[in-house]
Amino acid sequence: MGFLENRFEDNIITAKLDQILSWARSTSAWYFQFGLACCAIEMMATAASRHDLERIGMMPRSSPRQADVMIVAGTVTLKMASRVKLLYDQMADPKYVISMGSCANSGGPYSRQGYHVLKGVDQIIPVDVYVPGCPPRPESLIEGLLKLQDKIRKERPLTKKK
Amino acid sequence: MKNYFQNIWQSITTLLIGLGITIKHMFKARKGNVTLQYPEEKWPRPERNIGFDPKNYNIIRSKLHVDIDDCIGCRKCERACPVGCIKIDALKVPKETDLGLTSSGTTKRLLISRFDIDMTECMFCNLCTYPCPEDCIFMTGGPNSEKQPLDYEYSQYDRSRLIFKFANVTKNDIRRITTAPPVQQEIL
Amino acid sequence: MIINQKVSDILEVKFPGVVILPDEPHNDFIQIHPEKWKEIAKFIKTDSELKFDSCQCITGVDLGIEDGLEVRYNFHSMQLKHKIEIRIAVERKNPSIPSIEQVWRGANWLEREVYDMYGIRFKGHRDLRRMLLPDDWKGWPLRKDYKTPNIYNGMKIPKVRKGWD
Amino acid sequence: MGLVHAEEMTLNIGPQHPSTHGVLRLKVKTDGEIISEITPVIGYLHRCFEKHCENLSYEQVIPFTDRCDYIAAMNNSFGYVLAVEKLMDIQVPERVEYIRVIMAEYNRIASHLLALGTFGLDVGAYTPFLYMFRDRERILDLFEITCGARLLYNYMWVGGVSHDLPLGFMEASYRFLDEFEKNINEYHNILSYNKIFIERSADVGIMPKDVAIDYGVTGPNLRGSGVKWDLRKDEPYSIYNRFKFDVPVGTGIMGSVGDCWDRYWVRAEEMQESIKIIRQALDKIPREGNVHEALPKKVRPPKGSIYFRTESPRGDLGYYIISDGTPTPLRVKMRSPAFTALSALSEIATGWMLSDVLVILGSLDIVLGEIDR
Amino acid sequence: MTIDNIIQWFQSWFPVNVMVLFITSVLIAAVVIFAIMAVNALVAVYAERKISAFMQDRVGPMGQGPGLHAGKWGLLQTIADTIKLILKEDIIPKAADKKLFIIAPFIIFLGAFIALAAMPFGPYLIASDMNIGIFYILAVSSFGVIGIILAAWSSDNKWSLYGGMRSAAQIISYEIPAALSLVSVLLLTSTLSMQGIIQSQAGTVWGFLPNWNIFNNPFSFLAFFIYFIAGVAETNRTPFDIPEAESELVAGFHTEYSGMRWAFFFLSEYGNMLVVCGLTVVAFLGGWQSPIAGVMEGAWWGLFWFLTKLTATIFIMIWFRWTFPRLRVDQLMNVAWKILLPIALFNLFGVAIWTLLVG
Repeated sequence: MGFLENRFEDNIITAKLDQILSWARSTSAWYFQFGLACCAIEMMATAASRHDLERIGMMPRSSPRQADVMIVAGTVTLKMASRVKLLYDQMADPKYVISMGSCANSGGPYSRQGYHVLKGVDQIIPVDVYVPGCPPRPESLIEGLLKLQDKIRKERPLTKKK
Repeated sequence: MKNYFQNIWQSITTLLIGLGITIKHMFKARKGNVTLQYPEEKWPRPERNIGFDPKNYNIIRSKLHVDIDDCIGCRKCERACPVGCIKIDALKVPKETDLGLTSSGTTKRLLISRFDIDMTECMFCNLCTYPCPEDCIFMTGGPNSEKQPLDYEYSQYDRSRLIFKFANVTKNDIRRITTAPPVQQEIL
Repeated sequence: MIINQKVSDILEVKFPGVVILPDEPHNDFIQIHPEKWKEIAKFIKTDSELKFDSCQCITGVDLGIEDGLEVRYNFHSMQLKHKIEIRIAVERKNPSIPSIEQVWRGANWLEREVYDMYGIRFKGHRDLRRMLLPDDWKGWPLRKDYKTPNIYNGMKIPKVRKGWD
Repeated sequence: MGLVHAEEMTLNIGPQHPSTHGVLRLKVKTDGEIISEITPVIGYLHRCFEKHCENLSYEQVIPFTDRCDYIAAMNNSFGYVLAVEKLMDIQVPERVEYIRVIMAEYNRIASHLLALGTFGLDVGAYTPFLYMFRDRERILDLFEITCGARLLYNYMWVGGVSHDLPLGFMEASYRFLDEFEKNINEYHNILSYNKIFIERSADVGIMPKDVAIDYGVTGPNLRGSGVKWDLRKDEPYSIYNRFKFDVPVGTGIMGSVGDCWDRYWVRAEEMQESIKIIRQALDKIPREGNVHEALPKKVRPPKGSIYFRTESPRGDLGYYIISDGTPTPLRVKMRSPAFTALSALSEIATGWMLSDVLVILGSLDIVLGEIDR
Repeated sequence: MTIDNIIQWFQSWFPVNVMVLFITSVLIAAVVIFAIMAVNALVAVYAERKISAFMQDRVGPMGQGPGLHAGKWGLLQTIADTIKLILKEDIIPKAADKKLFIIAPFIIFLGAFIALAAMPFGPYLIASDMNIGIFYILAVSSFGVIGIILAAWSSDNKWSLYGGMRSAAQIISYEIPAALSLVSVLLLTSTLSMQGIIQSQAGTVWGFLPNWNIFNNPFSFLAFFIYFIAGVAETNRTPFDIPEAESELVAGFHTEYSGMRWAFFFLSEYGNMLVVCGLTVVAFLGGWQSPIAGVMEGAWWGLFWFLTKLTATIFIMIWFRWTFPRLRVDQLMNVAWKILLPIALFNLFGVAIWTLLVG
């Protein structure tokens, strides 16, 4: 979609088109199963029957190519950091990252003496929404995802960026 | 030869039993479903046995909150935190300045100029709330929901907004209180 | 725990001069010299009276004092339902102990982890590599004199706390 | 391997893979579909637990023990707390002992539910996983009303527990246990006796008795191979000797002894046993008794060392604690049962097909937080 | 509305040379079939997510969240998915074989697309009523395998190579029991044309039962199950979905595909499902015949009956997916060659004897 992006002036047609495109992107943001540690269990619980993630249109995809949102759930260690970067680069373009849990936000409980822990996943990949908690309740994860969907809906993919 | 047919018969019956279970769940979808639809339904739904009444919860692990005017600056919570995500600067105050009383009646002797909690590092282990003599640091919701309502929906777009600053003393207040008033010499 | 006393007596008989008799009699563990450790290990596994067939846990320890580097083994017998603890002290310059990886297959990974954390080389171990840390990691993390490196291939390790401390 | 010898292809079942239960990498040499060699590579979740224990005080280490085996956090801190109490020889009141056993057994059921659910996922059945998670949520509710957290509790302290049981706990537990027993045979009908599931897991990944003992494998994996070894029965700690329950052992009902189906079956049976223990504990729990009675002012154990083992849902969870009299431990080593179970994987999974290797890995029920510590 | 009807209808208006007329009418039929496949994909994906949700005690797409709505019960969910997939950046890996990588999804889609040309949606609603209808559909629907192998080989990824090889072996070995069970139907109807098969199933047998092939005799009853199981295997759905095994091969042969190219895989999977279910309905469940002989006959009622039976069979396929675990490759081959094939042969023999005796 590279050639269509930020090419057109801002007028009524592109505004309406933007609304439709970003609505579609935000309604069906498929998440990439990227469970590392304890937050992965809470992510599984969020995708299970009680807090259903399918309700807000998020389907789990196991290949980075078909996923839009990468939920970094758990502690990113230094040995794993290069893999996180590699997988992030393989995702198709309009991609977003949610940093779930204190370990991904800033190294969390392991930020003092963790010699092998990366202090926050935003050192290697750009993060869109930080979900606090250790592990965050499924409700706060869904609230973070809804905040991400609001952010996607406000995007203007077609109009030329100032 | 016998177990060839027995094999087939066994697979047919067990597969049909499995199908029976899933179709039973599908027809019971309205009564049997357990989904808590988060944005529409908030968390405790006792009548559909999802969660219990917050009143008889012992504690709920949610955002930390500090009633700063009860805090006497003893830094016990800062020492108890295994991660060190609480940062307190308590300044000495000249002898006779009156900083008021905490709600439980102890006089405050230290001026808290900075009380920050970094919620991106906090591991929600609740170890800091037990040693506090004034019970001014607590997790919102549950038993202390009348002090501070339950709040677990505070994810942010950028990380620095997750560092909560509770000290409500401005710069010149600090300068005014900590500079000792010029001692009036008694003019003999 | 009286089993420890019995085992150290048997070992004293079988391998004279190996068991270091502790100064005040207690029977929490057996302290031995590292030299003939492989034969002792085979012996306690196959001997009819002892039959320690499960190597429960191998712990590396750095007591912080000069000759404080030590490896402690916990063995357990499934048939006879008793367990012992064997300690072997190692000097700090080039620490090395005969490996018991061929005796108990479970010891393979446990020894690699002790090597990874303390740098104690296990002679005779077939593939002694770092167990948990990446292979190009320098230093032995759990030693008391270990300093956390600042950069590991491009990533800052200590938490940068601008305006915090 | 087969008649036609194809060229060996090395395959990386990489740190990120839908069914490696976390960040585990399997370097696999394949000859067509058949696996000729597996080398697990771990360390992607090494969070320096032992380094933290050397710089934190005894009660600050408890939340870190929870984060090691994050599926059975209660059992982890239960083992650590008992070890430190034995060092300081504190005697906790009766009510605390009963509460701790109830919580540990509830967490065992929750952990086994997750183990069976993800095992079903590895074999390809998606719905049983969601039924089992639906019941696991009910248990997490019970944990939540007592200690506020769903997964990592910091509930068991040295010398007691952080909060007493709340009002609605007893009725909610009885209601849950009755409903849960009916659901268990629903799982059996949809997954355990399903012919495709039996075809995929019986006679697959057979772990003979002596290989299991030699690798130090413990817990349901060892009992699946026919060895009757359960610390709650053979080395009773806390008050487990007061409860009547038996230890299920794999007997090769569907295939041979020690195959994946047996390990699955032993976990399913153990859930029934845990329900029996909880019912007995709920009946006999003393009503009064202050839970904070035996909490020491300052946790400062005398000089010495101890190796204490408890039965966690994955096997023998051992804590080797060396204390030098100061409030911070000198050395805490956690002997992780999943670590030894994974070390046995390369021996029992060689020679099987690619999809079998992942089924065998699922049947071992490993947790990477505990392996990498 | 067969194509020659369209041609006569046009000729009565403005007599242009026949070749141009032929192409335009074929184009019209192609657009109609593509519309049917697209609508079927949209509805089937939404139905699959909702049915699987109800079976698992959850709620499925509801389009919830403040100000964000995918319709009242998530009805616009699949439309949003398609628009999003159109917008995705479609990545062609550097090491991939570029031309084959691009062609592969269209070949799979083609396999299902041209098979629908001979599918009778109603007494007159058929693109082209060939007299070798069922043979044509069988031949063309095995076209998709080439696409899958191309996709697997060209995306230069070990996982997709595994998926491709597995699916090649699976689809080819399940073609044979499928064909054999259809042959036992042809013995009864003794015509290859699709409309002919349906017409031969009119009337009632044993009094109240409709004269569908499934109730005709016990052997063709068995043939229905064999064909349906082989059909499920042909569309790579559980319990035979090992080519895109979620838990083993990351995402099977379409691991490297993203965006619209991957959506074509999705479209052709549901297209294949449509073809297989349509064939089951035509061959065994009496196509557009109504179950009660006299009631609701006529052209448009035929379409209604065909669609209800189609939805029923698609529902059964979805039901299979969310209940059964997955078979291993060699067990899959074992089922095809050692169980389905012998029973299909015995079945063929049985039907022949039955038609001989009963006449």
